[in-house]
Amino acid sequence: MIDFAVFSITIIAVWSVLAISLHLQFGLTGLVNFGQVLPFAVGAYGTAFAAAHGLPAWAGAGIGVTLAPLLGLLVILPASRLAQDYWALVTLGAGEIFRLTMLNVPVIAGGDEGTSVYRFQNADLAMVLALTLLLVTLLFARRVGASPLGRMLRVLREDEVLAATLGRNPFRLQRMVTAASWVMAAAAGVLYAHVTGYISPSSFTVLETFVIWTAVVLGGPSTITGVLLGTVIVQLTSVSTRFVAQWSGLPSDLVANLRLGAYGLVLILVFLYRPQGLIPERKLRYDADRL
Amino acid sequence: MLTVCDLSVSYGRFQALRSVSLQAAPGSILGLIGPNGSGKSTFLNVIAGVQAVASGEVRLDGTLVPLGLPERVAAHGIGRSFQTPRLAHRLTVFQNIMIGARPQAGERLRSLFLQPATVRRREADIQDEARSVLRRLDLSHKANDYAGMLSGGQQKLLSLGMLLMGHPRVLLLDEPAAGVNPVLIERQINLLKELRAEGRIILLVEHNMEMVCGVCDRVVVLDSGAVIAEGDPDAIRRDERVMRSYLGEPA
Amino acid sequence: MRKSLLAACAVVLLSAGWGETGQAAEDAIPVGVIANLTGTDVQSSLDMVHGAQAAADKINASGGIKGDKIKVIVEDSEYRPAAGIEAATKLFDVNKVSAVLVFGGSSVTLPIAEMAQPAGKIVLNTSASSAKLGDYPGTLYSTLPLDDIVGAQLGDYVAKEGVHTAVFIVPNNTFGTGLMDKAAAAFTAHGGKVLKEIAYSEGQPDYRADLQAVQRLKPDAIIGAGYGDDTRTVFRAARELGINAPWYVAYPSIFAVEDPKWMEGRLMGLDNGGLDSPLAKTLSLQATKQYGAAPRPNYYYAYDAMTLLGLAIEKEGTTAADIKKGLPEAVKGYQGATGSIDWDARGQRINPPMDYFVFRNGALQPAPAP
Amino acid sequence: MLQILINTLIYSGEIGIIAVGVALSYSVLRFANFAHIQFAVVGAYLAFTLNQFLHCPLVLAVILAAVLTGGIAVTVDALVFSRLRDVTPEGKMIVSWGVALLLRSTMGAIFGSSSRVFGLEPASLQIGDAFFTSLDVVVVVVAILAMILLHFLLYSTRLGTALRALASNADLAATRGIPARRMVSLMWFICGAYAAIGGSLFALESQLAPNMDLIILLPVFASVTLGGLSNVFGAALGALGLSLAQNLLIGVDFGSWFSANSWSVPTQFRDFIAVGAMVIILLLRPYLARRRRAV
Repeated sequence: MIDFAVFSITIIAVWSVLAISLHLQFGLTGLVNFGQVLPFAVGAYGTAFAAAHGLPAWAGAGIGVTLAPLLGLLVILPASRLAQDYWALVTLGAGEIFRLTMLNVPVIAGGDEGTSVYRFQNADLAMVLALTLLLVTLLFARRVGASPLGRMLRVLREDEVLAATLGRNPFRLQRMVTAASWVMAAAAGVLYAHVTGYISPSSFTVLETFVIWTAVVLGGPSTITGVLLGTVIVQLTSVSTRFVAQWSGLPSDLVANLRLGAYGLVLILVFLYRPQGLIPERKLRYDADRL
Repeated sequence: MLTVCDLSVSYGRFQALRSVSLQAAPGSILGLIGPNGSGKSTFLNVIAGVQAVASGEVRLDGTLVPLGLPERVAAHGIGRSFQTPRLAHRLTVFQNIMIGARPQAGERLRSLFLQPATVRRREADIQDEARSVLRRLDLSHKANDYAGMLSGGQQKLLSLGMLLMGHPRVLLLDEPAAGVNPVLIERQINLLKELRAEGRIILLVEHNMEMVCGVCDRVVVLDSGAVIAEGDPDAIRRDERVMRSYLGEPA
Repeated sequence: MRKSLLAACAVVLLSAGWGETGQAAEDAIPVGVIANLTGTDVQSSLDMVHGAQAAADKINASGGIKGDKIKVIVEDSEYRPAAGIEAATKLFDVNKVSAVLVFGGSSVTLPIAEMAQPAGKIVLNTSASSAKLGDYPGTLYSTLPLDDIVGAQLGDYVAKEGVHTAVFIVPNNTFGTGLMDKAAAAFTAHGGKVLKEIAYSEGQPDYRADLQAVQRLKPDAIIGAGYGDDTRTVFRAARELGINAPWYVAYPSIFAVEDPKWMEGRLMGLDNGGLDSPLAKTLSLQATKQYGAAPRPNYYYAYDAMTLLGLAIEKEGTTAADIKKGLPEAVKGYQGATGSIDWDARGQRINPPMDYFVFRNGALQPAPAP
Repeated sequence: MLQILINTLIYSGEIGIIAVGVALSYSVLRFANFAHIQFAVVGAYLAFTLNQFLHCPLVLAVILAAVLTGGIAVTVDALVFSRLRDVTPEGKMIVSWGVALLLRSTMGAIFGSSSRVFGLEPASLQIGDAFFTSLDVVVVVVAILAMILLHFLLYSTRLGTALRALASNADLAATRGIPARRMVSLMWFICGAYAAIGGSLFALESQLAPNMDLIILLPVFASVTLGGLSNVFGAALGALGLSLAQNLLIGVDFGSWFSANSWSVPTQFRDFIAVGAMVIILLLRPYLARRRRAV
């Protein structure tokens, strides 16, 4: 049980980093990134590329973590002038383009077959690294969220024009958030690659993006506790369906389908009855009467 | 001195503004009136940079103000409020006031992580200033309410307060009195007079003639995107063309 | 409200989790089966599960292994590497299995082997055929021959049939392109000429665009691989485009023939042999009775894998190290549903019995070897 | 070349029927409706059930499936989207993914994850050196009829006028006394029905699987984007253009232009073309829009 728990915690930590990255983009800034899996995949594929071409692991991590924010800027550069639902389509498409490229150009990292990368032999070490990464991103996101910057990002979420007439450059802020959060997601990707030891395109489909979205929307996109709670619930549901299938005697494929359906239902119900998620944004109080 | 020269805007064949020119001196309130669709809001939008422009130029004390770039316009000390107030609805009144302050060290990642002390000091200053602005608006008791929960009149006051935090030299106000109760209108009038006394330039787009006549030093009348009259409020009241374009509105 | 919700979630998840570990029975030998119960190619995957179960049932019916019954635990891989690894971790750690039988393409099997190797566990491969799977000696054993073997055989076969020019048509995945590479190498080694290699995306409604080039090139033959309903659509496209070249394929039994009349005599291929053994026939009848349809070959590979595993456990013991020692012994002289199994030092099948088929009278008929 | 044109027509017919619904709902409700793709899958499954299990004649089965799917779409609107008035467009888009996931897994739970085929055996036809089947003809004819019917519905009936008024300005339409609620329901019905027809054609030509939405999704959204998102017949033209681009790139032998060796774009890049076109058009959109405004 211990090893499985360690593995599960590692995976949950990785997904939590992705969720925090989406929290910065969507929860704070209001950027609808339907290609959240892209920076994750870029991080993982940087590692895979290095492994496939005999480069050291740190080089792979470097490639992934640098390339992801650059791609992010490329995608957001013109897209920042688009309405959010267009940007959603652009990011969705960009993620798919990346996956299709990896699938159809085997020179990069093995095509459909994928590539083995160095795998952490010590599961505890992997968990500690994942938790460390989570802690770093968490502290970063918390510092940003509670700062004047976080306040201005929330203004951007509410009304870009307001931010502009107040003398801020919305695109600069959006670029900054994209770069920072895509670095996070890419780092998660690098770690994920070394945890699973194997990278292939089928790990980075549109569905992965929606697992992250479900978690973030369920927990409450605007708070860190919210997205963490959402991730834990979604990932534990995913893990526990294995046990539920055995325990209940229902066919596994039915249980797997029900699980996906449950994600869908969660998205719908949360928007209908609890649009702010399980943990809504906390009101920051100031003493206005002090002299 | 704010100088607007030959400002024209067109959408396809429709001319929203036809070479509008005007001047406003520091410590004065310039009223901008005209029937609906006469181009008043477009005029403010162009100066504030919210709207791309076809031709013309805007200068503040001789310096050219860039057009179509709201964030750069704001840096020149020009602030605009909107007819339907633009606010961050899911932030509190106090936070809304604070975001008006500029520049904020805490909005740059580098200072946020490398100069926390500077950030903290600036933040404390902003809070102090926000308190005084709230007192000036008489909104202190609403400080911790969400901006979206305020009444229309209070929202207008709030957006004025946001502007004040940026110490603008020019205030572009879009119908601050529309749909606002008389008590709050009175408070706004007093506030505008104070601001004039501080030497700011105020462009006031307003339908409420009582307010216009009460505070404006000069009034410009727009119709179909062109200036049709200009003068002191009393002269404008008597102008025949203005009466005609306002048709039915008591002059 | 929030707290109670959290508490409820925690209780449900934990009870589900711990409840399971409690009931791992002492006197049963757990064996893991990882199959994609969702995702692509579910039907073959289920056949594989049934095959493994049939072998376990047979062992259990005859009193188990030294009195202990085999307990089959099935986990879903969703045809995704991440879920496959999660399934394997759970089986190794929670259910304490020493060995898993894996169904799925190499994109699922390889990552599982990658993690089983350092963990010292055993993987029995019943469906993937990438030549890369040979890189895990002592960890991964296959009951079906890998692409390097079958591909080479296919290339030889086509060349010996007197074909000079050929076009390859395969699905764009590891199986398709891997087989294509090996077959093309063997084919060209015999002096054949490959005019074009087409790797089609799976699941498209129409492959006419893909096949148009073939119409122009007029090859002597088409060499192919593929499975499932996609192959039906590919055949239809070929028929509609008036491409009348014969098809030489690997594993014709997993192709879906679209128009039997048109296909008459036009589809030839080689398949892993041994399925005409009495044991395979009995199993086929049994499975048909139980599940309503004759099973696909993966059923027999899984059956053999489970039986070999049982033999190895009987010989040496239940730990992974025991099984590793026992498997090469168990396979000696074993006559399985897929014929006799010879393993090389890597634990991969060599000299597999090959059957040759031709499509006649609406079904695949045995054909003479070249 | 003729073959390329024929392939283009067939593929764009299948995609186009689905795409017009996405554009229609975008024009009225202003959000990208991902659930629409799933209506196509649901419709195809319904047609399959009616035809294979209840032994309806195929044509009747498809028509019934279209009506039923229309009903499902209306129900989805009543239960979910009509109650999300105040949610932002991106919020509705996220919810539409939720609906899609739910519908997909329902299909998976009922019909199993493995694929199904109708098992039709259409006749082969030939014009010159181009080949096609009787089913292809049916697909193209149905697609054209569906477009004509939609055009008639939108431009020659009072319902259509009302719907278009709603699309161009919802507030104004409300003041003119157009019953917005009923119009939106009608729109959902049309969308569901068209998606079902498109999905059934798709399934008839190939196969039926719960996850076939992922194969349809990208080309459909690419077509809709090419057509300008809220332009119904633009979406149909977008499907045509996209399909032509895909088939040309795959079908033309570029190698023969430069050398004796034949070389064309490998067919697996077909999806690539669709997604690439969508992203490029979206990225260029602000510049295109600005130019239009400046003129």
